Amino acid sequence: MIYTVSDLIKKYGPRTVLDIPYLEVEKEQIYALLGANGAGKTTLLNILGLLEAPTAGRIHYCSRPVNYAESALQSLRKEVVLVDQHPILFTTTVFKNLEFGLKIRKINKKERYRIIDESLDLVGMREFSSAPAQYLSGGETQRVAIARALALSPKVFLCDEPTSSVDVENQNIIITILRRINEAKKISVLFTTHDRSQAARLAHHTIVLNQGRLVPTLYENIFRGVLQTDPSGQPQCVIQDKMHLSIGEDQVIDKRKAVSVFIDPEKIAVRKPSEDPAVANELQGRVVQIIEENGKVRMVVDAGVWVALLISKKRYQKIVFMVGETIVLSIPPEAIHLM
Amino acid sequence: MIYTVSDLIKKYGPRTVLDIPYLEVEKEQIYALLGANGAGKTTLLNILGLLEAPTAGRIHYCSRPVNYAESALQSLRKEVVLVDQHPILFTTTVFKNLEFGLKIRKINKKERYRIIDESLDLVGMREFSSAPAQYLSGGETQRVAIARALALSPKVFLCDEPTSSVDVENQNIIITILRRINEAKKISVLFTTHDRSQAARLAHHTIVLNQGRLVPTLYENIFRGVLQTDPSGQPQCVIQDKMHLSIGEDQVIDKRKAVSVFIDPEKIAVRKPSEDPAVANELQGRVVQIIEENGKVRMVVDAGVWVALLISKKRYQKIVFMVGETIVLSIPPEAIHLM
Amino acid sequence: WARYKIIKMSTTTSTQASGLLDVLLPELEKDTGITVKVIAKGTGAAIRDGMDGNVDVMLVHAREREMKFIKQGYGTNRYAVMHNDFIIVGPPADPAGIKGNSDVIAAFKKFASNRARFVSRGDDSGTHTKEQSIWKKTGLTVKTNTTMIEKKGKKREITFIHPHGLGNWYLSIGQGMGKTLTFADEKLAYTLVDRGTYIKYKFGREVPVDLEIMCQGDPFLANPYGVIPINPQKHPHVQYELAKEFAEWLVSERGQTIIANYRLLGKQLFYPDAQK
Amino acid sequence: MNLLIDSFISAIRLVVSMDAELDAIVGVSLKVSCTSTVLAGLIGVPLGFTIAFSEFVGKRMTITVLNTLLALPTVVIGLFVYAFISRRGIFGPFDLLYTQRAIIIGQAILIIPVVAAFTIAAISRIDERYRKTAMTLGANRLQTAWIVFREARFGIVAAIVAAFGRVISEIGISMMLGGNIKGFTRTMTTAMALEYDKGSFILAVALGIVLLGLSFGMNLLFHFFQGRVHSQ
Amino acid sequence: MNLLIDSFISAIRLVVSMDAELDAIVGVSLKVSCTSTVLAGLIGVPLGFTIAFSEFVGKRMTITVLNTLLALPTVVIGLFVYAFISRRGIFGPFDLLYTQRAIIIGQAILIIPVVAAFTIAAISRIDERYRKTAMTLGANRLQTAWIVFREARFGIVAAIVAAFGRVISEIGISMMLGGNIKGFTRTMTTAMALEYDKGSFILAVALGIVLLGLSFGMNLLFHFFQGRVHSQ
Ligand SMILES: Nc1ncnc2c1ncn2[C@@H]1O[C@H](COP(=O)(O)OP(=O)(O)OP(=O)(O)O)[C@@H](O)[C@H]1O
Ligand SMILES: Nc1ncnc2c1ncn2[C@@H]1O[C@H](COP(=O)(O)OP(=O)(O)OP(=O)(O)O)[C@@H](O)[C@H]1O
Ligand SMILES: [Mg+2]
Ligand SMILES: [Mg+2]
Repeated sequence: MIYTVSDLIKKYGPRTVLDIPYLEVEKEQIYALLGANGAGKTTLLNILGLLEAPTAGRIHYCSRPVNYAESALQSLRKEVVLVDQHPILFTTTVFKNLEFGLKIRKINKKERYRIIDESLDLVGMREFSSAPAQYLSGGETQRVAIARALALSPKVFLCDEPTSSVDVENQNIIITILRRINEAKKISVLFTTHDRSQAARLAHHTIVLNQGRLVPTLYENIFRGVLQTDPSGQPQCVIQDKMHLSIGEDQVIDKRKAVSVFIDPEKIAVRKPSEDPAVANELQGRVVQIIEENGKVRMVVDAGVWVALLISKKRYQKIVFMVGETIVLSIPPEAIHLM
Repeated sequence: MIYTVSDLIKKYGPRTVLDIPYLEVEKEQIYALLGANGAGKTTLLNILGLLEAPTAGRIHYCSRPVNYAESALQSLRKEVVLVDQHPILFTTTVFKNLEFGLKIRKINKKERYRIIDESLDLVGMREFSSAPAQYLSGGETQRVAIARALALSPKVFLCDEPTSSVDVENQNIIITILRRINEAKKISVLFTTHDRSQAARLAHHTIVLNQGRLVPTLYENIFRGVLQTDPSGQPQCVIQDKMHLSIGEDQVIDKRKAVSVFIDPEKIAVRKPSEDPAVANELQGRVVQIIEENGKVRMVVDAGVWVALLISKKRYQKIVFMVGETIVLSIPPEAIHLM
Repeated sequence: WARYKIIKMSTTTSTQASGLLDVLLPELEKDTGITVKVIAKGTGAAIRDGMDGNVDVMLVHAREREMKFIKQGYGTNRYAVMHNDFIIVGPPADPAGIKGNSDVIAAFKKFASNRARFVSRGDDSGTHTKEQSIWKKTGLTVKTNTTMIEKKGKKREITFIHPHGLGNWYLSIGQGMGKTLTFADEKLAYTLVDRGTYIKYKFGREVPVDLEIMCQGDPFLANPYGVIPINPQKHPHVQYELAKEFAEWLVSERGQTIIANYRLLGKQLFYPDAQK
Repeated sequence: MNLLIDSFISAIRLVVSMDAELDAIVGVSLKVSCTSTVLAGLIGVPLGFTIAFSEFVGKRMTITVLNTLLALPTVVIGLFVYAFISRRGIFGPFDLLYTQRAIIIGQAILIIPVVAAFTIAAISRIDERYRKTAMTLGANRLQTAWIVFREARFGIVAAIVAAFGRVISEIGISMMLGGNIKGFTRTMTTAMALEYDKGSFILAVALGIVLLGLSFGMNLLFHFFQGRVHSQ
Repeated sequence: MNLLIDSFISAIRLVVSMDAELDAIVGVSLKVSCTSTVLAGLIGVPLGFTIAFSEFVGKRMTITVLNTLLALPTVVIGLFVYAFISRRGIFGPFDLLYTQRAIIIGQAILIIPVVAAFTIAAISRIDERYRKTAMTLGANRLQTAWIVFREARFGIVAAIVAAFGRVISEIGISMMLGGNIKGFTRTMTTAMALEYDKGSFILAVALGIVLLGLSFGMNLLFHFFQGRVHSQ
């Protein structure tokens, strides 16, 4: 285990933004950290990056409890490096930005130059080596920040939305780099993202946070909905005025009208349209995307709202769903979670 | 026309970052602005947002030439509002951030309160109304910045990567909002993104920038490649050590070894595998994604590198390509552009 | 009008510091209704205020410069008000061996021959003027220091003299009397001081200076004070009438009595000059 | 050490007895220093903003000149103003010399460069995006400046506090232009200088302690003001 | 106005003739002021950093006290130091009084609060992420401080420049602790004060102009230094 987190609580003022009873992060693996805005992803990375102390709880790093005395942290921080969500470059050249961490590690000049050139090459920013860092564009900045962290060959590499403003060409490159350093140099990687297909492509494990808590759900099909009762008095959840879903009485916990709804993509059933009349929670929609994902197939259906669902490869191959086709989804009440 | 740009040049020091001979932006339309990092997207938005003057060239806004005297700009800026790539909120409450622009427009208190509540509701940040803005998370900040701009009901709405750090639920909401304000309030929208499917979903028109110039290409299948000669002396382009593509002699303009390669997705031919021996530039790969897009079908094939291609719906339906299947791509030299 | 009988007077810091004005001016106000705003500065600056017409009357102790002031037409006439005297003070050990001798010139010669540390005010004040004239009288070789300045297009020279040994045993510090005295005390040096300041620093403080009187009583050490109303012909705005009334009150029976009766820490400081 | 203890006791005694004279002196000091600080703030802050926000040839040279003016000695300012307002000067007829106004003018000249230079320093580190954001939201120059001011207020308030400290502790100008006239232009510092001249060191330091107390009070006010702005 | 023109010409004459005396005075001024500025920088900047970077109860109060010390009058500092180094004080045996060292000590005390307070103000606006980034790259406290220092250097240099301006134009401390001894501790300002007391206003202002020229020169040096750092 590279990290073992127990009873972690982080509060800002009265608000608890993280509450994690137990979490293990294995060595030499790639983790994706998903979650809505404000779920606490950045906060968790800051804590794992040993840059912020938790309000309560224990963290073990490499099986040793972390001591939050500044002096004790300094040596650990040399092994763990974090790339910020909106990284900041020092007001100097790109080259010197990369040199800083290497100088600190007392790496000799020749070696330093070699590493810097190599790292900038990786992210395709070598020609900017002597450019003043403060004028770089958003994506250029992000790439330099990644190179700056990579140059240090850390044991743990924490990345907060590493590709959020990176262009398509370089997104792929960065993903490749992350996979490569993980495989070749056995660096543990933990990154956050809002792009779940990226997470699926790259990560061995996925952690999803919701309002500071670990949740076992997948990070998609999350909608804002409104609770109502339908004409027959049945509770109903309306999503974006377009999708009406009946829900179980027991799910209406309190009378909040606006809720977040998660529809479990693995529990949605799908079939070709037939003459049968539509029953409750059956929707028609058009297939807009079909994507292979970890041995399963992910279909996105435009049913007024875009809904994703996961089916087995077998079923996909058997029924032969095609993009552009109209199909029928049925969403059983147990697939619907109000959050 | 909301904007007519002619002979626009923007230089930073000796470097020309924008060079646009002519560009028209139509009223009441949604434009997506695509391009690699450093292509000049942000710079162009700043110029269209009347926040920066071009080094040379003319810009007409609503058919009147823009006068770059500060006093003349002020009234125009009330109609055009730009949301930054990494927006900054004033160090005060979220509420006051939204109130600032409304106060400037001398909107009375009651109306102001109504608009603020409404705008925050749109982006799902109402409960943060009295929170100090400087402590918001990345995505929360971005959403508040969008609300702050929306509250002003501008004529032109410029957004620099509006959803880059926004979570999935809110990405959809923001896209819906942009479409809605365009339709209902006839607001012209111009946004940048690296997510081409988002661009395809939302925009009426797409503008692609490459190194400061408008290019007619699509914004995908852009790879970093290395030029070599194969054993037979034929020039060859190697992409990520995995894909070897023969290219025409004439394409080797100069002896640069590292190049950016664009493979036109519309010119890639695809067929089911057969017993025929592989000829030059024929690759085998697995279909990983099939996506419906503007009446065509976009397939992403993992041929060592992920390559996208566009085929007509007819051909797709005729041959029935399935996700997970192995197929053969052939990339004719004319589909390969070195940039 | 009575409420507005206010005049401004420039004077030297030592006059203000002696405390006499604090006794004198309230009596004046009672008698004549005149309020005096006192502006205390170095002698040179105080005279400058008179020349520039920034004050209505001037009370200083530098007779030659006062006469010149009148000659140049800045003042109407000089009223001799009072005098006190200068004394030479020094460390109790008396390294130059001058104690008890009233001959200042001899004492100064001994400073030079013994290279005994002497602190000069060096600020062109009344005291400094007096000191320079004593050095001249000793017949020792003195050095002249000259600075050229520009004034209304003409070059003008400013000079001051000092004995040899400047910076060595002769320290020119360019400060007020009180500071000069503490300086001498710190450095255990001799200095020329007016009696009023010495009394204050010797008897008026919790930590008195160690310096003792070494030489006093030489008639040459008298320090006369004069009051001069500013000439209204030069500066029409000055309150000449009030200034004159003030000056005349000072030299009147009443004013002179108050001066004669003023005691600083039980010691008489000023001797009236106007009583015939 | 005795000096300090004695002075401290005297200072307390002074304050407790609070005689009319001390009252007057404190009043003059506060009035003069506050007025000149406000004046310098009203001139120096906009001046700093103007310089920081404009792009012109010789901008950095202007800042260097401004920095040079931080070394303007009080004697020079005193004499300079004196030359104008002395009876022979062009403003002679206004009879300004040896009034509180004269001190205020001189002190304001002393600290305008301080306020302006530190305003520039404070603004120069404020993220350019604040300005850009204000502009795109439709703010005019003044409203944009206000936004930047809000963000830079910690630095600007520090400049004002420093300027206030400078003038309330300043002697040369008060002495030369005010004349240390008892009851009119005698300030804490000129009174201290006088006591010092008289050899009453203890009283001088006692006055200094009172002055510091006063300045502490002013700073507490600033502190709370800043706190309030902060929490907004 | 005459005063100014005359002074200007005299100033030029002074500089052109460059007599030994002026030479000595300028030398003393520069030496003393530069030394005390460097000293104050070496103490004040780290002090400011320490306060700004540490989280402790009463931090804001400490800053308020520091701000109060900006109003420390030179007379008080002069007397305070005097009490220690006078013949009767505890440091009496070192014979410091009326030496350049005494001035340096006093002046450093005067400006340490200035440097510290403005260092704090300068750092407080530096984006927290610079510190965080330095830390995650493995920097220790000193290296982290260096990064923040680099980013805040404009403000900190402004503080140092202001501090230098303050001491080179300061009179009280030089006078009281240096003693204005001709040829030893006479500085530009004490010389000016002396000329003023003598009534030689022209010479006083002439010296002031020379002083400003000098300070301009120092600022040009700073300017180029900053320019170099900037362009790195
Ligand atoms: N210093 C702070 N003071 C108060 N609240 C804070 C502070 N930092 C973060 N928060 C709050 O804590 C919550 C979690 O923040 P965090 O930055 O971890 O979210 P996140 O998951 O990274 O979100 P995003 O996807 O938007 O980046 C947010 O609601 C944020 O407003
Ligand atoms: N002020 C500046 N000085 C010098 N160069 C600049 C400045 N601003 C931008 N540039 C350069 O101009 C180019 C275009 O920048 P711009 O921010 O417009 O890119 P972009 O298309 O928005 O990229 P990204 O996708 O990374 O946001 C970049 O290479 C950048 O380094
Ligand atoms: Mg985050
Ligand atoms: Mg950009």
